[in-house]
Amino acid sequence: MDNKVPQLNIVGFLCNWCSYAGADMTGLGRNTYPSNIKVIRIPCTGRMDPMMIIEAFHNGADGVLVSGCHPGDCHYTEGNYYWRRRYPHLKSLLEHFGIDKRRFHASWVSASEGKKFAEVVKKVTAEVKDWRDNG
Amino acid sequence: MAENIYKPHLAKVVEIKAETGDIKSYKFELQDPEVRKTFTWKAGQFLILDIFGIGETIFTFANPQTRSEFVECTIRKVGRVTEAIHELEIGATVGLRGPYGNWFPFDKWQGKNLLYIAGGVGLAALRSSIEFALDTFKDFKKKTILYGARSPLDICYKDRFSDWEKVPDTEIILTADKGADGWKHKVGFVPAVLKEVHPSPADSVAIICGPPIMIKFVLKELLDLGFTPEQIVTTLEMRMKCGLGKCGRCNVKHLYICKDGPVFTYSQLKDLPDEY
Amino acid sequence: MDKELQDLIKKLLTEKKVDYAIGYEKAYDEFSTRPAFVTSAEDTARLIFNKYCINNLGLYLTKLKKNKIALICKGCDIPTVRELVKEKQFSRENVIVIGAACDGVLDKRTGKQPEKCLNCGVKQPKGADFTVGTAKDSTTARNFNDVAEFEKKSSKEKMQFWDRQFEKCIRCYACRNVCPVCYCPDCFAQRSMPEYLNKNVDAEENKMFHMIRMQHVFGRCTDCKACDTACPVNIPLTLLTKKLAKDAKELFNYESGADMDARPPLSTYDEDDPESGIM
Amino acid sequence: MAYLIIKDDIKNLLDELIKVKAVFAPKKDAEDTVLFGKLASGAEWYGDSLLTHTTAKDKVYLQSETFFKIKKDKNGVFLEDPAEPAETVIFGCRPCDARGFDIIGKLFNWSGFVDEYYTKRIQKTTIITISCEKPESTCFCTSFLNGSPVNSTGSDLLLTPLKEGSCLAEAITAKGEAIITGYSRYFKEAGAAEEKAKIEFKTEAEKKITKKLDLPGIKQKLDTSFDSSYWDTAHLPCVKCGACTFVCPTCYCFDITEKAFDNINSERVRSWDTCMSELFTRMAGGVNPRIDTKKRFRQRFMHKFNYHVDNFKEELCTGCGRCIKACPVSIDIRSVIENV
Repeated sequence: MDNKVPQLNIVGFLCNWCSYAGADMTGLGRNTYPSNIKVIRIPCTGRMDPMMIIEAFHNGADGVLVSGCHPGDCHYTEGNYYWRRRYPHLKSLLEHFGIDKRRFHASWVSASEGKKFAEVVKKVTAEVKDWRDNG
Repeated sequence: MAENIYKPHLAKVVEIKAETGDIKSYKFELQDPEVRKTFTWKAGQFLILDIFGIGETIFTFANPQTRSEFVECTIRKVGRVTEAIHELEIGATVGLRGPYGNWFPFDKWQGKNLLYIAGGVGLAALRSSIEFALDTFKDFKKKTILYGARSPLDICYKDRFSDWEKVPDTEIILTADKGADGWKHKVGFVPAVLKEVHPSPADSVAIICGPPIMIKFVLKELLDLGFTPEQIVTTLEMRMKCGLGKCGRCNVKHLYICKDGPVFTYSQLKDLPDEY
Repeated sequence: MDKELQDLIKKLLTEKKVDYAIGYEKAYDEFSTRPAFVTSAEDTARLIFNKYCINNLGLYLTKLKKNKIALICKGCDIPTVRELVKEKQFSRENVIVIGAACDGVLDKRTGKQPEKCLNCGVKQPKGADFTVGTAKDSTTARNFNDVAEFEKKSSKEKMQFWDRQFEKCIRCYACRNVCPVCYCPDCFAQRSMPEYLNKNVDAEENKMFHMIRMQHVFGRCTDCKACDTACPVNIPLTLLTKKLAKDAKELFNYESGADMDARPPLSTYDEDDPESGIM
Repeated sequence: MAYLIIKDDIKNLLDELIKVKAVFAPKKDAEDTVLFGKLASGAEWYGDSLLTHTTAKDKVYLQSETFFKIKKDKNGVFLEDPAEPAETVIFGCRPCDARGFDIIGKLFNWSGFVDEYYTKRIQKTTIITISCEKPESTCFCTSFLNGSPVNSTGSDLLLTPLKEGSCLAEAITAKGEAIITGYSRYFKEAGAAEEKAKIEFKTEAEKKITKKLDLPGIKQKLDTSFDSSYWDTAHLPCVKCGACTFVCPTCYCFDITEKAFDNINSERVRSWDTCMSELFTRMAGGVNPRIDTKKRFRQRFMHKFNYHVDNFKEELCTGCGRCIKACPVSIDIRSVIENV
């Protein structure tokens, strides 16, 4: 896709049931998003081990996006509620360690929201780019 | 300066053979013809096998110096490195360094009866010794191999036994902890079978390798049979990293298993603290 | 006070109420103490309590799970006991908490009182089974001013600060091993399948270790400063543990080791939780 | 032949050395941690503390040393040696640290195997030691054979501060000699009075070390106390971290691991390891001969004061006392071995 920002790596952890399907839907709907994002499918945002996010930053990711089902729509009923608690804490802790808040994001994208997924990725990429360019 | 002791020689996997569900045998060929000539070892020594990108681990040479066309190892899948080894394909490049440690004192065993007692993958550590003894069979009297595994399916080196048995004065006794249909050999734990076989300690050496619990009971049985501690030889396994007596982890008392072992007589081990 | 303490423990040991009493004894000089494990009444004479008793003895509860223990705790160590009981690592019946009134301890490295002692509300221990001595609480309350000050830095400055700190780290794991709530028998740091952390010691690897450890003790860390005082190269880990306490308080209104009935913040949820900027 | 150097000239000497070599000396940072760091100028040297928090060991025996780089692709495996070590000066370590290099060096050249990485580095390293004026309560170097606050084993150049603002400089090896001849304008010949002052210095300093261990007696005692019930309780306070071993100038145990960057590139790395760690002896199958915390605790003391003596006729300890200070629970190595 042509709107890729050079040399920018974003890891996207997408929940199998909503956001991963949503990302598929993006393509079907002919929406485009920057291909800086590298997608890793996870079972559920509730399964999103913070270690993996830290590992991603450690291994050189410029940004990380975690995306799952909207609250109330979790395939496992409550996984994303746990994630909704983990996210602010993790973001705050990472920021304390010097990982800028523009580098770590989360979103709710359902299987039908292909367009929203494209928007989210665009926004995340822009934020990460802003961090890289403007410090 | 002398050769770098931590740098491996490159070698290629030339043959892979599945022995059991989680044990495979490998043949490695050293790439450098010069190294192939100088890389020699003695039965009982070990080498460090290097899987590039994963790490190093210690294995005993499975083949003796009398059959040294290739370097052979028999490896059970237990950890990270061994798992990677099991995924190797023919032609893959690995690293070898060694040989390290001491060897079986065959010169002291001339003219004696040899009794090999092995359990599970422990046979791999004794294979070099067994095959050396068979290749130089005239130097020894009777050679008995008592080998046990959990089940008939877990028996290693099945296809080698017929060749081994052809050597004069050689007897192979197989046992499985649990039998199965078509199993024509003994059923029962190794120590029990040992008691049943009742070998004479006269002019004999017993060489053991296997899981710690087997070794413990076999030792007891052998002592009951009248074997003296000097007549019992075993080869130890420890976590090792360097193979050179430097990294410190195989240190038991003032000995380093990698440098002063791995072959010990029971009379040596008796005096060591129980930390191996 | 030492006498009172010794007599109490003597009594507990003689009456066989406990197998072990864990307290403090003099270490290599007058300015240092070390944990002492006392099993007989005759042995209690070596127990002391003074301003050099900096260790948090709650650490040993998870190591002596099967025993009945009398544990000498400063006011700030008692939350550790509660937290471990709450995490079902130790049953409350098996531990007799002896609160020792404390006028603040001295950090053996600096010879000064750490910040936690200057703003301490538990100099007179709360929630102990027995209390020895009396002490007056600080006039100033515990606060997060120093963390808030650090938070004002830019992310680049923070990164540089921690890079310099973790450059020093020798990964001896003293911080992890003295941490009462770091009791996992198989720490992620030593797992090989999958391997999260390489043995290779450099600032980046070290930083990752500390990040993951801090994440793992979130909502469980009682901010006891054991890791901070244990560090042989003086990495100010208190900046991190205090941040955890601050976040738990601000994000989830939770304080580790305080309320026995409150659910740990990450093991529960509320359908009405805020969205916290999730897109 | 001994020389004198004025204390103020030391900084000038450092400045000149920095121009040609990597100079490591004690540096103090914002958290009051004093560590051996690379000097950018002589003024950075912090000479007021007795001991640095960690030893200078890691400048020669790196905490993580790359053995070689590995490139594995479809054309095969290629091993690339690391860059040659640079000329290095370790300035301002103490006699106990310097003796540590001597002890580790013997180990790395032991049993017919020469450790290339250590040997190359130590050959390119000049160790300038400063005698200890004010030993602390944790010091016990005088317990060892020839151990003293002015001991020169392992050093290339020994500086002993004398009263009149100058230091007595004694070259121990050719490398130390080279410093004196190469920068001769800072050194002037010392006389008999200064030599005598050094003897006084030694007596004064040694007086301050009150703890003296009977090491041959301890070695003998340890021979028979492997099964002593002392170990059952002595290990209880120990938390099994590796602080004591990592700050020790003589602890040498290591691990060899792989650091993989991706599927093609990786590095073989040697890192320090500690006998206090459960992983140290755990085998892949899960069997661990020293799974007990007691056994690991005992191993450290037995290795240092018994096993190593059997092999090398000297203890694996120099009496610097760092482990006592670094220990989070203040375990005193001296009292442990004395009380067995």
